[in-house]
Amino acid sequence: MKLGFTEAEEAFRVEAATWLTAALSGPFADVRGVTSLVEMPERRREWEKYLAASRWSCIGWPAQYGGRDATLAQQVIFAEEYARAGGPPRLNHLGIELIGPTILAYGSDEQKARFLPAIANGDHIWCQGYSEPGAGSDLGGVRTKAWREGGDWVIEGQKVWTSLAQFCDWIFVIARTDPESVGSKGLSFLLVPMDQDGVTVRNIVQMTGESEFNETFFDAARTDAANILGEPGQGWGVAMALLGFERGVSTLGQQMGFRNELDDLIEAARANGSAGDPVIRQKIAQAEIGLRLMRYGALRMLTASADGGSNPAAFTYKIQWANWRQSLGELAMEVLGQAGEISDAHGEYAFSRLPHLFLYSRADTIYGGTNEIQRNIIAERALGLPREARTRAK
Amino acid sequence: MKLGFTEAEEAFRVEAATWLTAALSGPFADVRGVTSLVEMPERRREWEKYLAASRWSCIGWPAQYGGRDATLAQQVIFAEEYARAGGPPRLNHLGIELIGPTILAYGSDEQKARFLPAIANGDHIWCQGYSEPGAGSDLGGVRTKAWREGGDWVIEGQKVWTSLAQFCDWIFVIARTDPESVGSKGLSFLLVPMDQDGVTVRNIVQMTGESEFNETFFDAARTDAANILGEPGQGWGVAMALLGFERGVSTLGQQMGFRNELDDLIEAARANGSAGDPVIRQKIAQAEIGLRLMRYGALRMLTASADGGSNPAAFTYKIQWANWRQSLGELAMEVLGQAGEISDAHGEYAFSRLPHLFLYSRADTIYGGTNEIQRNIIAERALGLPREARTRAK
Amino acid sequence: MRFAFTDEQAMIAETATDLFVGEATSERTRAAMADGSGRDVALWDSLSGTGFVGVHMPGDVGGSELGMVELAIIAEAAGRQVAAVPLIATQAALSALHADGRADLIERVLGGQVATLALAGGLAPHGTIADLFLIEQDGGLVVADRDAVDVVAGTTMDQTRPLAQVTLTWAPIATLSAKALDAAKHTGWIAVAADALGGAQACLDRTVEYVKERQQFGQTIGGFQAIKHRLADMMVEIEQARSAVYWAACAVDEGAEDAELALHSAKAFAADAYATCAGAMIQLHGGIGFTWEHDAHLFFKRAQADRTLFGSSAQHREAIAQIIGLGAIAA
Amino acid sequence: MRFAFTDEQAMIAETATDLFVGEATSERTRAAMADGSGRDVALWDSLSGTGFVGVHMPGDVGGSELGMVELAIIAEAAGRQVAAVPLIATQAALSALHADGRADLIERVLGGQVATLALAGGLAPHGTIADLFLIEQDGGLVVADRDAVDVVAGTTMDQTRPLAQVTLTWAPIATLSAKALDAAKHTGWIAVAADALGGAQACLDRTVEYVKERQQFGQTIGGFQAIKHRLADMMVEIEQARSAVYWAACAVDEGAEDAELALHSAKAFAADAYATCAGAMIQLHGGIGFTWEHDAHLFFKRAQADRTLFGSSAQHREAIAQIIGLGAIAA
Repeated sequence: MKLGFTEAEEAFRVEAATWLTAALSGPFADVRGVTSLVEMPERRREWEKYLAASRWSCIGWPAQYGGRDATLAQQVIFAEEYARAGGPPRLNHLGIELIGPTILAYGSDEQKARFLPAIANGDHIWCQGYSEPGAGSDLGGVRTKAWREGGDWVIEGQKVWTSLAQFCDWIFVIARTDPESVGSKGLSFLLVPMDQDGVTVRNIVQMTGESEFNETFFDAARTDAANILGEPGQGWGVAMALLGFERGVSTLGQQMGFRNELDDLIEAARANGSAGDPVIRQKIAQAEIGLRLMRYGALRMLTASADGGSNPAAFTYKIQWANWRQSLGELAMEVLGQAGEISDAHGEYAFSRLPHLFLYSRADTIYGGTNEIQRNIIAERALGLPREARTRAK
Repeated sequence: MKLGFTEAEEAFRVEAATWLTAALSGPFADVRGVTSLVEMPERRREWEKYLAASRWSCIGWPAQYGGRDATLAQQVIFAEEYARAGGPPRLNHLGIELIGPTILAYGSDEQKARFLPAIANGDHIWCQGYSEPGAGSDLGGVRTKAWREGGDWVIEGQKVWTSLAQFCDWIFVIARTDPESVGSKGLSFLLVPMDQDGVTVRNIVQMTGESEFNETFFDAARTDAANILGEPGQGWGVAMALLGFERGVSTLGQQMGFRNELDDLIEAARANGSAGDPVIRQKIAQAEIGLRLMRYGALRMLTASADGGSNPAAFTYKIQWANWRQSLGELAMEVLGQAGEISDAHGEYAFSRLPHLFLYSRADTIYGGTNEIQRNIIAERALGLPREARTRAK
Repeated sequence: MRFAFTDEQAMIAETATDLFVGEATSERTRAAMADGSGRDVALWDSLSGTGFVGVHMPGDVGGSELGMVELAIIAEAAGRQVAAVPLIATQAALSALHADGRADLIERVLGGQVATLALAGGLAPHGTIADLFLIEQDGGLVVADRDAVDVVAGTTMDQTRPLAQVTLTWAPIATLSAKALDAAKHTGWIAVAADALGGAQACLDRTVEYVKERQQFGQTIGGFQAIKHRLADMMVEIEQARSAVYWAACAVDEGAEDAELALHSAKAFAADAYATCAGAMIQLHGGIGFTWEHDAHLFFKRAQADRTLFGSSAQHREAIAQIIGLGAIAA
Repeated sequence: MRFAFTDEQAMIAETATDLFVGEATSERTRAAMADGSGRDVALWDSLSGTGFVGVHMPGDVGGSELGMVELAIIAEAAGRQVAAVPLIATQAALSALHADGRADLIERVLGGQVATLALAGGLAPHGTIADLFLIEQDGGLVVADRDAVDVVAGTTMDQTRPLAQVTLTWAPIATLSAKALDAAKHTGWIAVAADALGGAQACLDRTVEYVKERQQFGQTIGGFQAIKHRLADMMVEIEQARSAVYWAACAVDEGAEDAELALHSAKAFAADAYATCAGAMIQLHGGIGFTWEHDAHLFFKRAQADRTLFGSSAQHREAIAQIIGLGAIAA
């Protein structure tokens, strides 16, 4: 058990930090410090390509597909330095952290050759088509269907909460390819180009006033017959494996964003004097503890994963960060008081980071599997408790 | 809507207070301020008789059975004055507040004449035989059985958590009289004398070191065939009706005990300086609010009940006080600090009121229907949500 | 002692509920949010017309001669529909004016004007559309017309109750006593607490309705124990909030000794319960509860606004700590 | 960077677990509780014999030359069985003696003696049976033999760790530096946090086992969502506590900059998690969990003791508030 880094690793840190600082104070100074997922999408697409040009876009990937075969320690260091340098949210997060590793694990050599370099070099930005209206966290309830027609898959249906779909080139879709099937059987995992008449994206306005999420409609949308990951009808397994990659090194990048939020809160508390209130101090200290423990929980997961195993902390990570962030939003409003409810925006419904966090973080305990689903997963898969009983459907 | 009392009611208050103060500073000064349910049982039995001799034992009952036909306001006032005067826990609480009203509602004229005066005058102290080992909060899982033999019911089985059974004369028992039945069908509500060879009481030592609860064994115990409340097989309905009386005027007496506990805690906080700690102040204030709201919730229930109706607050009362008291126990230890974990008892496992509360209150969320059962009841009966699904039994 | 509505109070509750359900629809509320005023003008006229605004004012100045219980009943009904009306501050202001016998100003308000109340360190609700400004100053209140104040507003999180920073820039038209300030606070606290109670109850009712319909994992989600128990916990909070609001209202009407304690309890407890229930409402609705299109966020934002308007929950609890004899905070 | 046990550490964990599961049985622990000592003498001898007591001491004084990670592994295994041994304070005392190079006293302890540690304002764990007393005084520690202290004990809630008030009444045999005091605290905090982690995990494991067997309402109660979710919440807390304990242990072993922060985090978080889990254990066991006969109360009481030993959770959080730059408490 060792938390420190070797000298060679620290040298890598210097290399990464130097490059990132130069890039983000030079040609990409304009995206430095961006925190919103929807801000400056075109410049962030250029940033993806710029990272790729120096092989910094996906360092954990194999070199043959654009990565550096980086060790876990190197990936941890890069994530830390990326955040420290003020790098913006990665527009191709889903491509690099989720679908890329899934293609590496489940794709044919042709699929790897076709898709991975385009993700690595920033040509293909990806989004996710899992949830549907009426089947939020219930992947088994998917009603989008697909069938073979000539050399294509044809897709009909509707997905929802397709984060950032308006900026994306490709979407991975879970569709029912066996019309007789129910639940997790008979689903397939399809890779679908967004730029076609059969695909329409419509914004969903959130309670924050922004649109990060979308509804995506498939109306006889098409993709080549080869663009299926795994066998037809085996999509559930691929979909679940993909979700496993969500707990990768990118969690450390996410945590650096949380760090910034907590730092903002501490600054606000110092500015308005509430930092001197013992009640607030207790809560801020608890938030600080929670943030640190997320980091060390992630290091436990990552170490286990690098060893080819898994760690029980992985089951608890989603609910842990979601609850932490929602509590932080509530604490932020306690610190800001009534003044936090009013912004100097006129006409527009827009708030600064902390009040925005208060509103936005209500979604954290819902998307990507609600807290209720997360608790079921922990109870059933980690603790081995019996599966949920079902009442009769009406 | 009116919270105040009339002049006539205030005059009644003076009458009650005067009598109680005289009694508890005169012949019963020794039981004044007793708070433990198990302390001085013989003297508290005499106290029941003394109350009865002046018709103060069950003022809400009809005069013909030893009561005063007191109005709701009078009952509220008496409960307050009883507590203010330092009256000890009523040894015959279950007789006067639960089984008495149930006999009034379900008993034949013969049963009323036989049982009620003996309860009113303190001759019969009662306890409750509902829970069984292996069927704690699951009354439908009762396995104690009873059958007719000659002019008697014969009872075989075991009850648990029979509070104060060691001091009691009679027990009301839910037993299965239809051997073919399952669940809530086929149960009967029997009244059984304790003083017979067929009934054995064994103490259960609790985590506090005391024994308030017992196991009670029925080994061919007998009771007269007439001692059944309601028809054979209809015991479930009687049992449920009895539980409804738990939210009667006696809740106000219970709350005066809570008041004393909170006062002790406030005094401890003042004594050791923690009353000046803003974190502790917030928690004590929240406890004060919670206690007050219990009182006004009880007044809503009681008013509705006097009007012959019911109030939704009644569904929430049990979980409300149980959670309040458990939180108070935790707060007490926070106030006392490490010093609260050590007592000046030597050899004996005994603590003063607040540390004792910390331990004892763990049972509050369990007995009389766990919090989980209470939430089910609220969800299903008050909110009309679907009944619990069942997984297959192993 | 009778802690239940009288027949007359039950009738007022029914009338108020009908009025708000009929008029304070999602569409009309959203229109009032969108235009930046946070006021549904037609609804405000209805409230003035039925005597609901001046429910607690004496008859000789045009009021309904009723008390805090009736005022709470109306505020609860308004809260249940997250109605966009400047009711709370206007009613609080009326109490202050009444305490100092300012019939002239009461009549202006009962004639349809909007009053607002800015306590020390706080913002003024509906300040941008107010006609009469009551501002805490030197232990009492000053009363000013619109042309005597500077109003700075921005975007408010709860668009049904836009907040503004108001500063006196010219001579006030009246100065009110400390007693008037207390009266304004007391009415304000009861009204906010009742608004919160109504809102919390609506969160519960609407969520219960939703989970009874919504199917997922092959069943009605209202059958899942985790959902049932969370709804049960909401009800436990709400029933306590209900006791708190009407205890406080009665205590003020009856001049009870524990009125101060009741007021602080009601404001702190009901506002916190509302926040809990509105958060749960979003969670139990899943993704849809997080959209602009669904009304859940109106409740959520109003709950937050109720928590901070006229003193935070922590401040009210600290006031209780002092009342119950915890002494001063240790240095 | 590798945040997982080495093979050697995994082996120590296995050995320690086997030892405590084998020896610290409910019967033996209850015997140690009943005689008032809170010490299972045979188990204490085993711990001394295997080198577990001096795991963190150098080889030249008879220690095992290992660090805080290994010490935490042993304390976790002890906590998992609520073992009745004076391990925590003895190990904390050893760290203090080592910091000031008192090989003579270390040897006494490693020879089987019991040491205890009384921080300012705190009670001494196992004070009634201790041979060597380390008492905080003037920013450092004084060390005294039994005949130089007055020991006042009563009944302790957690009978596996009886507490005593100790007062120096005669000349100490040594005075230790501020550095030694720090070393004692650091080891003490890690040991308590690890004890709490082990206890919390045991509460979860035993309760999971129970609810898988227990039948009620015609089914295994482990199938009820309310029970499943509460157990899931316990696991969420425990996994964080585990990260905290081993982060702190590593940070001290590696001399990391964030070691102070890690220590306070581990002590506060793990002890609170234990209290939560032990409370849930009683609740989910129902009536039986509340009896003397069942072991649930041993965990519950030890959780409370872990929370207050060597500083309360609130005190540790306040220390963190200062470290992260919140400045002083406002007057």
